[in-house]
Amino acid sequence: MMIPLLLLCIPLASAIVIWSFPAAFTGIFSKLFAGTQIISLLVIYVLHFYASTTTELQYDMMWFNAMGLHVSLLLSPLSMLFIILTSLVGSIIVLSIPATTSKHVYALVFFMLFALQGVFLAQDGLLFYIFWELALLPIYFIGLVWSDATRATLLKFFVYTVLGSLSMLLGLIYVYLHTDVAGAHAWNYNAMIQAAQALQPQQQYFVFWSIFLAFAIKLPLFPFHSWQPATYVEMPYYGTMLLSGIMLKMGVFGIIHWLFAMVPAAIPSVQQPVLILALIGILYASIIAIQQRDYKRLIAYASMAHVGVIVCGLFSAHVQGIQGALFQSVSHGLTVVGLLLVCDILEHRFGSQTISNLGGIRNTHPWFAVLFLCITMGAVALPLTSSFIGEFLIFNGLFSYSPLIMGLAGISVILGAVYMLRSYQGIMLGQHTANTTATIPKGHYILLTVVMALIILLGLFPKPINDLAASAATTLVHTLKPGI
Amino acid sequence: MSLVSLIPAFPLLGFIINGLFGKHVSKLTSGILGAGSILIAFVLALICFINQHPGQANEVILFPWIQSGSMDIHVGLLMDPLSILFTLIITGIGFLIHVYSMAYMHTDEGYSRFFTYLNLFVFFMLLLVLGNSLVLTFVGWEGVGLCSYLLIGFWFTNSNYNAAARKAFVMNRIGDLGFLLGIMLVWVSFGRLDYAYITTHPGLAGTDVITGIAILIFIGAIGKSAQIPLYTWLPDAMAGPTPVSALIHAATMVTAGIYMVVRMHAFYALSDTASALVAIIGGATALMAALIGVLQNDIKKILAYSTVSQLGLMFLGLGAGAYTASVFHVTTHAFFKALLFLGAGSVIHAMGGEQDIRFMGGLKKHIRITFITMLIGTIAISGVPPFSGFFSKDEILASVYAYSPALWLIGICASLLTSFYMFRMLFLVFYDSFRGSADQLHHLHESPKAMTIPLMVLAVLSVGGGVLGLPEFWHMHHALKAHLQSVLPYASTPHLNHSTEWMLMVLAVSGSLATIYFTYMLYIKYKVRPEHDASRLKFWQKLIQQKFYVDELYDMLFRKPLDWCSHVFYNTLDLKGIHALVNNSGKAIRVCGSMMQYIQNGKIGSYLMAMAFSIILVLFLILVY
Amino acid sequence: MNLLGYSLHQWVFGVLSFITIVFALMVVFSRNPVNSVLYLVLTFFGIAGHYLLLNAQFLAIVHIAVYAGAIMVLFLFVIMLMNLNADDEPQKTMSSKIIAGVLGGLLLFVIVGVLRQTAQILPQTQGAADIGLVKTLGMVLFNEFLFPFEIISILLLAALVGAIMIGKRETTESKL
Amino acid sequence: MIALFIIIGNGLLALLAEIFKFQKFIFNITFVLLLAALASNYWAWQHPQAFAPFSNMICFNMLELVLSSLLIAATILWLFIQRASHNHQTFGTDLSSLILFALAGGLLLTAFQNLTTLFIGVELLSIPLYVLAASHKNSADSHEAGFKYLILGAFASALLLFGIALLYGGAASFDINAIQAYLNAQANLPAFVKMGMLLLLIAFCFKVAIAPFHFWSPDVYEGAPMAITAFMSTVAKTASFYAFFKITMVCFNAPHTFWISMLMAFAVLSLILANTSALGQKHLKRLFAYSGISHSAFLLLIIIAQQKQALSVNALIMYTASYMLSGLGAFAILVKHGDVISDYAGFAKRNPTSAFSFSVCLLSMAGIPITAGFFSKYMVFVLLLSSSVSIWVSVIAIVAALIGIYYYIRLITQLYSKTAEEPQGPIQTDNNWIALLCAIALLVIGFFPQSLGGIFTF
Repeated sequence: MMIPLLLLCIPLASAIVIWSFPAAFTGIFSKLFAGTQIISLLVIYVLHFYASTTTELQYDMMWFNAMGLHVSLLLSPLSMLFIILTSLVGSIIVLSIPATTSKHVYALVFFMLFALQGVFLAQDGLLFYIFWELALLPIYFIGLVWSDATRATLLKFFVYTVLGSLSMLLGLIYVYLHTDVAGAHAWNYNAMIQAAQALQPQQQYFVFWSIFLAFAIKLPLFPFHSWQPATYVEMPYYGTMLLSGIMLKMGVFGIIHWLFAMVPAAIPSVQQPVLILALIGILYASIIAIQQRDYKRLIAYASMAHVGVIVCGLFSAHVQGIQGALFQSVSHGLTVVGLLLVCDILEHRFGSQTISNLGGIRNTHPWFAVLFLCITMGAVALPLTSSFIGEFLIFNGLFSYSPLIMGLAGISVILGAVYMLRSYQGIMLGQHTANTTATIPKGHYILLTVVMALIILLGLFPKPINDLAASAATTLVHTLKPGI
Repeated sequence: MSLVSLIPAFPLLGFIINGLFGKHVSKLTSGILGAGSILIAFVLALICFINQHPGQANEVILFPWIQSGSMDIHVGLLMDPLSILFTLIITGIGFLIHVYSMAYMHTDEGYSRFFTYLNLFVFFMLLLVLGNSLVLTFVGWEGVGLCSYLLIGFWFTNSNYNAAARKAFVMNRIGDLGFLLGIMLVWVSFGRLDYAYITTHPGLAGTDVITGIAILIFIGAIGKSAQIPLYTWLPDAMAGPTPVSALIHAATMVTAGIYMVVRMHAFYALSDTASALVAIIGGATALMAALIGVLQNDIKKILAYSTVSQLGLMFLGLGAGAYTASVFHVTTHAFFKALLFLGAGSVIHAMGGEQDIRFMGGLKKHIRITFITMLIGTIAISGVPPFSGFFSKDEILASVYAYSPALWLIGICASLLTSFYMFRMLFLVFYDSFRGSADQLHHLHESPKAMTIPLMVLAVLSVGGGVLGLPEFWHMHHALKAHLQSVLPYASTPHLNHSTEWMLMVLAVSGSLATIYFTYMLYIKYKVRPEHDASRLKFWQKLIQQKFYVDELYDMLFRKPLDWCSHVFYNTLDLKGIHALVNNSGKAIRVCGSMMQYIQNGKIGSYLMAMAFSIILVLFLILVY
Repeated sequence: MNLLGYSLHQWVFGVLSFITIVFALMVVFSRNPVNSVLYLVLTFFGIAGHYLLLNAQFLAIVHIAVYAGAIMVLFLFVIMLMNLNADDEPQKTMSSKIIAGVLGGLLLFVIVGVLRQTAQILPQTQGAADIGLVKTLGMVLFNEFLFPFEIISILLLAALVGAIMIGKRETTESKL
Repeated sequence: MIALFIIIGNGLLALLAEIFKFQKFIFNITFVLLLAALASNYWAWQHPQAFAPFSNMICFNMLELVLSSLLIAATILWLFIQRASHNHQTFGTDLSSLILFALAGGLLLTAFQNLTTLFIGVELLSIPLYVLAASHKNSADSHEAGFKYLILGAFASALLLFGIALLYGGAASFDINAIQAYLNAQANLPAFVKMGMLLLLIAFCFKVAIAPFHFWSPDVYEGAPMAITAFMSTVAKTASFYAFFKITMVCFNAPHTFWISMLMAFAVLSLILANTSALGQKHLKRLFAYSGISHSAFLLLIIIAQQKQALSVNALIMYTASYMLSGLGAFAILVKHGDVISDYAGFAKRNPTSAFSFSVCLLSMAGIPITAGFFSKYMVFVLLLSSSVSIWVSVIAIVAALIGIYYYIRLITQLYSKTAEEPQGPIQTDNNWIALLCAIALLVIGFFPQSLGGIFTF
């Protein structure tokens, strides 16, 4: 009963404590709370296996009676998967923030983790929406106050994302108004699913597209990506980590948990357009990434390509595809955080994140090179890294849907190798040495090592994550294709 | 049987220990660690081999890996005659390479790193051949790609080397995509991915699917085994430490493609289309690479093209259905090509890094052991009896003749060209007088024991390797065939009558000898020397020397358009298209807003008018409706 | 008594209306403000005549007393005191005049169009004969409409305070 | 009802202050009396009366009590804004009495049962505001504002009166229930009654600044003194809206709903026009004028989607409460720091607390969770989508909300922008507590939406 609530309270309490104590305590507290986050994650991971009934994983409280709104949380396997991602990546992010940063940043990051966990736990339509929007505010303020991001970029980011959210709100309300629980409308997940599934096909399309827009923008799916590169580049790297590591997974989660569950009947007919969009996005972003000079921008486009692959997996509507997409969500979170950590080191220790200004770092920092290479290999989905498992499953699912689309999407495997290796070579290898005196803080080494270890460990033993993904995907596929 | 699982475990252990602590221990320790782990693996493989009943397969499941729906992939090792053979080659040759490198790399500061990479390479290679399912093979498949990337770019300060490394990786990846698609197709049509099932039940799928799977897997093999059109990375891969990594690419890793086709031979045996494709591509590659090899001046490049050509020959054999023969050629090729590469390394070592044969000559006096061993290797590759190459090559060509005489002609041409350029290399390097600088002459010396002993071992193997597969029509025991019989249930041996076989053999041998004589006349008697000045080359010479401009063609066809696309997509489509669209839609709204300001002009009169007009409109509408 | 098919009552109404409208137009069209105000007074008289026709004598008297008497005199004072009678008002442009004319015409057209149907549908609620008497009015005001009546006093007070506030000479710095 | 008398009495008392020299206490007296008015409302809530006093001219039922309490509470908050803008000088007696009379007018607008009361309420609310808009003696802008407001307001009053007269012509009564009964009884309404209804509604559209009758509001808001603008844009507009709501919900509701399409057109026009116009503004008062028009349009959508009474009423309460709170919070900042947007660059560095409060108010206006503004917008959308109104209206409303979010967020971006030089002067910690209070209230309502959004469950 208290488990999901606990998950929400820990980051929130962390945020509040850090906020209210003087800045001198921030360093200790942030480490402490990041640790707490991880430990509680472990405890909850173990507990959720032993939870004898699902009620122990549930929390429900009336909130806004007049609108049938509850604070309703549920720790499903799917949520667990994303909670793991959030806690893990979130803790890494917290630990990577330089100690000189304002305490407000720490508090905002924790607050964001709170909102993200809320998104993944919410079992009430509007609550989901509220957390969804809440997650936007901290990152916006981080960008606004503690970064060099231009106003135009931030505004575009915010407004564009909210455009999606509002559209989603429209769709959600539409479904809500078709619910009927004892004569009244309810935001309850099951009620909404029932109501949505009973809609006419035409209505289902409306619901699908209006809600999907939010996810498409958040992910971002081509052609809704125009907020992304600039935002990624201009945000401080921990902001970008939050954005790409966790936040865009909200879209994945939303598609699976809400969209697929609500309008499964509409999926077969929207599958193809979405897949084609995703496919275009994959190739488009991959090709653009090849010529990027700014490493962070390259990561932005690479991330877009990877997300395209994830979407392909989801919309293959096939058990392997969905499972792979879920697994890849976690894996992408780890890889991208690793890459951004590297990016941070490049920018703040070596003075630039422009590839042409760098080079030869391997000469002076061999261990860094090893870590960087491992993470790069994770990004190109080399076997024995976690991304391989995800991509393999996704491609399997996609192949079952359409070998042609899979073949085309598979080109990203080649293009990915092209741009990742090009950039790695430009930054790390070669004669010319950029800034030999640079030192890389120990903390970053540790974090990078942890990320690398996780990437490889998950590649070798994907079971803990994969089981969660499998149970979520199997349930979902039953909804999508009753009778299988 | 857990012994099998220990075979790849030791190289992995060596990799981890060397990777983590290699820098902190002495070079000798690091080298011993590296070589020792491979030796143990070799010994283990030998024990497995001896213990194994003929024709039996052993599958060891280690742990569950990827589970999804009905997909349940376990990490497991499959020890059957085919994989044990490859395991022995890999660990055996691998061990020799390790020993050789202990001396060769002695002065290099990346010593322990080198052994780390080598061990990792062996690990992945073992995983490739021992993996019990397509996916696990794919892991090894990509893993060796990674190692080749690391080894080619071993000297990472040189950006040309890095580019070559990247090229190898990317080209391999193109093949890998085909492989991956093949795996998917297998999964979709069989619902399983383990060899034990799919190689014994290929008939469950339709002919089209079988052809599809065979071709897709072959695309993977094209990439890994450097066949047309994905062969260009292999000559470039010679950038790696001389000649060890080159050897890895040439003698070991590239045979993965052969392994794969043999492993999946059921599909090729059942699909004529796929077999024909394999044969044609193999033949074309064999001929083209041999042609290019004729006018190369870099000792390693010559060997690289020779490798490509030999691999082509093997694929030709595979296409013709001569699986055993091709595996046989893989084995003998591993012996003599390893020998040649290591010998070339020894030459380069002696020459202080010089690789251009135009600056060599008369080395036989100075580096005697190297000379003799390389001579053996050259004879072996040229197919002169009774050296090992003769047997394997002859077996392939005989099968090809049975399959298609036209392809046989191509094969024999490639084979004769091989003799030509190999002996050309030999004569230019070891005979006549020294053409290098005085400094180099002074420096010339034989390599240390650690390098020559592997050479000698390999020389012995190159000479005697033929016993593994003595021709059956000589009424002798074809050991390899007997060994592999159980894993090649779908293979059907073409039947030629003995006289034809005799004729083919005589033709090949006499042709080879004639070529050697011709080469001798050309380079020893008439002292023809390779042209230094490229402008004086005839057109066809230039064409060959420039490798038919294939690299340039690829540049023009793929790399440049891709870069151009990247620019255009980013600058035009993305920035001026999609971003601008979004930004301008915001601006447009703003402009709308400022247009509205014309009514809001601060004059009561116009406000009143606007309001009156609205009221009139509204009232008018109630009048009408 | 009928003349040309219309009752006397209707004749009186017609003539009165015509005069009122003419005077109202004169208010608008005359150039001199003083003339305008005087025409306005006449217009008020016309309207008072209508009240009489409606049997609302008290209202007619009040109307004349308040509007024609008090307010108009105030207007005249203001105009004369501030010497506004000069013909110096900025001229409207032709286009604005045309637009105003067209709009006015349209408004008239629409309102007439709407009210045209009235005669047929309007329930002929004939008020009592004493409806316009002070007594009746008083009864209604102090019974049914007591509350609005009282509140109007507050309204007037507010207007008064406002007028004072606007008119008051500012002694100190602006407080607002 | 007692509250109304207390307020009127308070207004009269204020007039006496100058004579009896207790101007110093007038602020405190007003404060206390307004609290007393609130208390009386609470008492009335606890002791509901069944009878309609004054021949059913006004009535204070549950709804009216809640709405009037909101107005009174907002006025209390406003008092502090006014005082802050005064730099703690004496509280003008005429000003306070006028405001109190206006508030009384507002209360009448919530409580009217009769069109006469309605008209008097409108005038009682408007006339003090005409004066107050012009009350900045030294400012030509202020005079212009007052004048414009007066002229245009008179036009609206004329429309209102004309409308009432036409309605009377049909229904022969001023009583809204009687009119409703008359409208119900008619199968086909005569054109002039329709016209009367429309003119009445148009007059209200003018009062709450709905396009195309909104022209006065940017000009008047800009010219009027800051505190008066605050009052106009919050209390006055809300009070007018309550009347608007009541007329449509009680009097004009089914079966004759032809006017809905007119209001829908106006609402859509307002949404587009107000939000696009707001984009280019450089002055906050004008910006808030346009944002106010947009909010009016959203409120109008509640009327348009008149389906479920309880929900509509709750939405009305929620929306107006959050609108008034956020408006007052914003104006509390504005009275101290001016209305030039560019002056607010880097505001957060100088005034962290105020910037926070301002941001919360803006976020609430934008409708971002978890402020009260979110729930109010949300309720509007629920109403709209559950009604028979075309879904495109909702889509337009969504787009309009988005544009709104753009300029609110841009404003926040301005507050927190880094481009400004180092903070001029020391960091102010004077805590604009009114703004803070509003911000906290918005958040609290956001956390407990049931408190306002679930009062009625008819």
